[in-house]
Amino acid sequence: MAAIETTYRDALRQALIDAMNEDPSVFIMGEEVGRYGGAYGVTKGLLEIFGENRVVDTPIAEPGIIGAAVGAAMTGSRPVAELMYVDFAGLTMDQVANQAAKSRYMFGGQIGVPMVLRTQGGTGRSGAAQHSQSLEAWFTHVPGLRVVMPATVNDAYHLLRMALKCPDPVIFIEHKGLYVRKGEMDVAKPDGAWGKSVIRREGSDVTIVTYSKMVHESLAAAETLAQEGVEAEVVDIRCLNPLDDESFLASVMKTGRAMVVTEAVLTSGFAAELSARISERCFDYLEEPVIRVAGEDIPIPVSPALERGSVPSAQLIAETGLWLVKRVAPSWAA
Amino acid sequence: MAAIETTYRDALRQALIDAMNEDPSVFIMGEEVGRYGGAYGVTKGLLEIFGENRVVDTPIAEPGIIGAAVGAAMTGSRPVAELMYVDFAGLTMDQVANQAAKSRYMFGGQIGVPMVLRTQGGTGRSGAAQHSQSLEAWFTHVPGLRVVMPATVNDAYHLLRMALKCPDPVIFIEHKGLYVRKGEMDVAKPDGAWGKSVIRREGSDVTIVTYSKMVHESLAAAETLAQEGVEAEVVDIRCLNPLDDESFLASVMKTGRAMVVTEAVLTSGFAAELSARISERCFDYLEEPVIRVAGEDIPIPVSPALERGSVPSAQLIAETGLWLVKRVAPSWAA
Amino acid sequence: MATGGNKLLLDLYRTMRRIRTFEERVNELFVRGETAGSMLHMSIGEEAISGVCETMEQGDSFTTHHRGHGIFIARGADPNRMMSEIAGKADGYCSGKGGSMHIADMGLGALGANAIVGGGIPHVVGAGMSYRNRGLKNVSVAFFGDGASQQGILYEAMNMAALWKLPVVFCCINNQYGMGTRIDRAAANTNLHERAIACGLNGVAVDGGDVEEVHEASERIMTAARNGRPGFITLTCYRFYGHARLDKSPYRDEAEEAEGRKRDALVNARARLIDRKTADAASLDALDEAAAEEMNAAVAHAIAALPPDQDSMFRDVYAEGELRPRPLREHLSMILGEAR
Amino acid sequence: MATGGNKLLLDLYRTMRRIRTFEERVNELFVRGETAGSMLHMSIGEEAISGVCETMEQGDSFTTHHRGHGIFIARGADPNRMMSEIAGKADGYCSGKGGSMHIADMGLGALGANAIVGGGIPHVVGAGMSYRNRGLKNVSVAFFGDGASQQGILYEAMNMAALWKLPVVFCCINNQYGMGTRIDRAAANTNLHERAIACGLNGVAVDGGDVEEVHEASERIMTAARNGRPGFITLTCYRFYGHARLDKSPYRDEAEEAEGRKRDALVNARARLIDRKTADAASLDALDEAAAEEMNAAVAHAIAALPPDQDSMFRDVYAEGELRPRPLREHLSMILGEAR
Ligand SMILES: Cc1ncc(C[n+]2csc(CCOP(=O)(O)OP(=O)(O)O)c2C)c(N)n1
Ligand SMILES: Cc1ncc(C[n+]2csc(CCOP(=O)(O)OP(=O)(O)O)c2C)c(N)n1
Ligand SMILES: [Mg+2]
Ligand SMILES: [Mg+2]
Repeated sequence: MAAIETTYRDALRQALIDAMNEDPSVFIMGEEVGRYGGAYGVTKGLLEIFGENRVVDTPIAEPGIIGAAVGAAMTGSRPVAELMYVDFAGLTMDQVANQAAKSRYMFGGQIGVPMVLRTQGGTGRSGAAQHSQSLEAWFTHVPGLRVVMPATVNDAYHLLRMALKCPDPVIFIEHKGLYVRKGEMDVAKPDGAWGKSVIRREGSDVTIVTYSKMVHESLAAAETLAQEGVEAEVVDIRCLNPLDDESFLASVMKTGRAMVVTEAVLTSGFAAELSARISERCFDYLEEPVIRVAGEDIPIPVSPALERGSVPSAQLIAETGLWLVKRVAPSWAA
Repeated sequence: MAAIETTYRDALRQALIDAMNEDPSVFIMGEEVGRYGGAYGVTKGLLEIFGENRVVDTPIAEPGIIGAAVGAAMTGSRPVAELMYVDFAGLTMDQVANQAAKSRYMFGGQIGVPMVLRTQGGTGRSGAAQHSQSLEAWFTHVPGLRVVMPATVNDAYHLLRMALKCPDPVIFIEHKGLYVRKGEMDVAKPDGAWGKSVIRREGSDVTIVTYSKMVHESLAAAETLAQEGVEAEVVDIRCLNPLDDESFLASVMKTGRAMVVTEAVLTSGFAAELSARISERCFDYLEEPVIRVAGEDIPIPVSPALERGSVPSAQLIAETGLWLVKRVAPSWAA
Repeated sequence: MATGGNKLLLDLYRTMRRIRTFEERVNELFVRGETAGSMLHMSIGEEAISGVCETMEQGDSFTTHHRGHGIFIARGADPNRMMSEIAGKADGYCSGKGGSMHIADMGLGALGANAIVGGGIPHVVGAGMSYRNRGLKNVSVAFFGDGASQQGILYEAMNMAALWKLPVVFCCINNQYGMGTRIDRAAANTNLHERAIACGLNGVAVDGGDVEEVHEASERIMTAARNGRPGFITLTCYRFYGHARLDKSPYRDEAEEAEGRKRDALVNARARLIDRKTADAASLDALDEAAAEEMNAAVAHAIAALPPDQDSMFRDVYAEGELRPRPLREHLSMILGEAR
Repeated sequence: MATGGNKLLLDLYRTMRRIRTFEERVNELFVRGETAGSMLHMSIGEEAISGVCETMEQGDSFTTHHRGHGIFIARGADPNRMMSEIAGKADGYCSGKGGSMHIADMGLGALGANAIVGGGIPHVVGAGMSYRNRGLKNVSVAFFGDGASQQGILYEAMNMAALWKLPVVFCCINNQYGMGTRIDRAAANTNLHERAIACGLNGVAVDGGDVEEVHEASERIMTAARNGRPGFITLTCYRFYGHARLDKSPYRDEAEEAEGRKRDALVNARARLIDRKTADAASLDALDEAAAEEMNAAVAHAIAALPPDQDSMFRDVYAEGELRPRPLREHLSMILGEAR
């Protein structure tokens, strides 16, 4: 089958359909995944295809939903539990971090928990403080979990398919701002191997390490930078933990400069881990400190202008990159 | 009043007693805080002094307990909610991160949530994967929270007293391995100001940035290092977020070398934030990369030997420090 | 008949009309592209909640869910500041930081609207503890939906309230739906108050089509709560429109909707007022007109109001005078600025 | 009389004796300094749980709380591997990683013991979904304590089980205490099964002093669950000793303890067996002796067993063949090793 143009949302849906056709143990559960078709429409039409036992509308009870998924995964099923917003993760962290993540270890390898927790995060809809967060760092700090955040349409498909073959619990975080994004999907050709980073753009002057929607902001910034004679290499890490660090470390060794770009609030975010690893391993190669461009250390405000201003934009990334590489002061410091 | 020798546990209790005597709006709630006296004995005897309305034994219902504390804090009380183990935080992260932390902001400054969440973490009792964690990084990633982790007896007293005067929610994390630790308490003399780091030992060769129990492991390591001619400066950051970074940055600028020591698992832990900040701001001063010495990226095993081996020891810190400063290969790499 | 008689009914009618008109204007604000986003949850069909609010007193507090506009209006909130907040403007209740789902007014005891289903429920337990500890005779009320009744935290909160005999009322607005899920597909036992009774509460179900019944039952429950017997009210009603502004409810059929919308406390109250000759149609029309004017003004106000300035983003993360977060650009300047 | 008659009672007596003796030996292991830590929760007084376990079938699954030793033994677990695990040894059920609070035996359908109060409860809902989806006639049982009955997640799980008519049983071992808190200071309504009924379950309370009653009621509940009517059993008993090994229960008085310990299913069963002439004292003594020998051997086994090797720490974080975490020393070597 050749590549087709589709959306991130439809690619996700196709991945679910293909996985469910291939593997009868896969089922979906979550709030509004059935009749409603998912809060962002990802599971639209699946109830009609697969029926009520495999597309399960649940009560509003996030701890129970994730807990049920854990039990299902322990007993031969491969559940896809949908958490409508990653902002609700706080209700589920016990089931995620103490149950799903630790069962294999705690029980000495007897029990696996092959479940996928699908959720979405990020700003862009004026959802305010409780519907706009980027909380991947809570999950990346939990050994036993795999944390995956697709940026492209093709990855939406392939990473979800791979997640549904993974023997360990996968936290699969989509971005609400990407659902309608169009791109190529080739079901025969993944962007890269499971667990591995992908270089989205090559460049020799600075390495931008990023994931999810910020890949696109970074690529846009890279275009701006190119006009100024700066070639940025953009690495999409895709799978945050366990982390394939070799690829971006090699890139930084080549370029000598690194920026880490995330939407999550700066302090204690995953950007810190990426920054620390680069500084640790590329110390002798770095011409400048590793720069983090991340969300402001604030809850997300509802006002659209404030919301936009609270997370990195292509412009901010580009200006910072230019400062880093060419010592050109940015608009705000000029 | 002069300094007296007491334990970390008793200093905490004294802080609660003094605060409750001073401020009638302070009350304690949590599992087993009353008749039982607290799982680790911190609240022993308080029920007898202050009665059932101010020392409230709760049902086992962590989300509800923290939620009730939020409501109490919004209505003129200053609750101290005890979460028996920080490992149970996963049950409460919604109330902590979406409610306590964000209310002031989300409601435009109208409502404060002056509550203290007292809890304890860390290894040392063969509590296994669900009773031994160090989860401060979940909290430090939430704007609106203050995160405090006392290492010394005097700080146990003073930081808790200060937390009980703070207008914002404070996550106060004790260490189960410190309760019986003895030290000086001087109720008239805090180790340092609220929010500020304290230098526990001066040195010129390497800066160790740390907190909680690892302060003591680091100080022990510093003694070993001193015997090898390496003088380590040990900075106890005490208040993790918002973070007083100036003091340890100044120290690193002086020594040119830095180690960050935490008990929490390495990946995406608070050590990454400390490391990133140091590398960002001290880039031109660093002779070597910032080194993180942290817990292994695994759930905590029950076997006492494995448990001990999974977190940093004074020996590991010292060997790493010697490697960093003097290029002496450590036992495991020799 | 409501304990307050016809005069009360007229008051409740006015409140209910103001709520409905407010919600209609929110809709209009959205259509004009002036709201902060589309996460707007209208409470049309739930106006009988006014009967509960009426039984609350000065100093009582409450928390609401995401569908809280009507409750705020019934408790006396300023439509201008509400509408401004919904538009994300600087003079809104939350300075443009909260929006529709987070309106709060501490002056009215409004501890805030919550966008986490069930998130505000346990707060009333703590409020009840505050009142008890300080010897105040106040009640704290949690308003939430039928969907929230499946969240475990409700049971934790109900048990604590019952155990400690706190002045607390749980008010479940059973509009039959949590998004696209009808209550019978969410709860095994749809008599939600029975669960509350089993947890030790004083529980009743009332007809949300009849504001007088709501008021009367609520008065009983509220008085008992004030005296240490916490309660639970299920108000049975129907969500007239979609879940949020963009939802057209394709998951339910028209017949059901038509039937559901018959349970209309506003229409019923109007008929009764005329029937009992407390008011004639003309005077009620005048009252409706006044509500329309008030809410039109709120829309105009919100549109004219200024957006918050960018720097306000960094305020109110921590208390005034406490640390404010270091803006990213400041942080970057420290790293890359002149010094280097 | 139990549905299985006197032969069954004898079997149950043997199981109950094995449980009690096992727990006594755990205590001994602790006193000898051979346990991994002191978080040891003994189930003495709760042996009638054997009556529930007896009604489970091959292929049924279960989760337990932190006080699960007795349940594992009743379901057929190997005391040697249990004791080794409690000692943190390599040949324990969890390779010395889990300990007393995390024993699991997938071969017996044991989905694992949980140290988070309430943590294992929702897992049975998912297990029930697995069985339903695959057309299996199995049941999944959640065992937990009275203290866990105040955790919200129980209500979420009960509602889902009832709503979807899953083959699930919730079994609450009401030993009257959650640590130092007696049930009447934790729950407003201490008839816990009433809450389950209000959530739509098939709920009963049984006397944990009478293993035959437990067995009989359990058979009914279990059969109904197997046929799509999920159930709830409260087994009323008494926690004979402290919460965990180091707790001396200073918060309760001796009179209460003496009274509580009268509810002893083991003593009652013995008396009945003799009474009914199913067995004489001598044969029961012999049986007790066999249990003692078995459990002494388990202690000896655990003490002699080897501790896990340090490298095993990095295994089983992820599945075999998948990435294993990079050990810190390896990471440090990459940064500070020869390369630099
Ligand atoms: C914890 C949580 N889960 C899910 C959602 C998404 N959500 C928002 S409103 C809603 C339905 C709530 O139904 P109900 O409680 O009946 O209130 P209603 O919308 O009918 O007023 C859902 C599922 C949320 N905001 N928070
Ligand atoms: C979520 C959580 N909260 C608190 C604890 C601490 N804790 C361990 S056992 C226990 C009491 C549990 O009581 P119950 O459910 O009745 O079980 P029992 O110990 O009586 O068997 C408590 C509070 C815990 N392990 N997990
Ligand atoms: Mg509803
Ligand atoms: Mg108990």
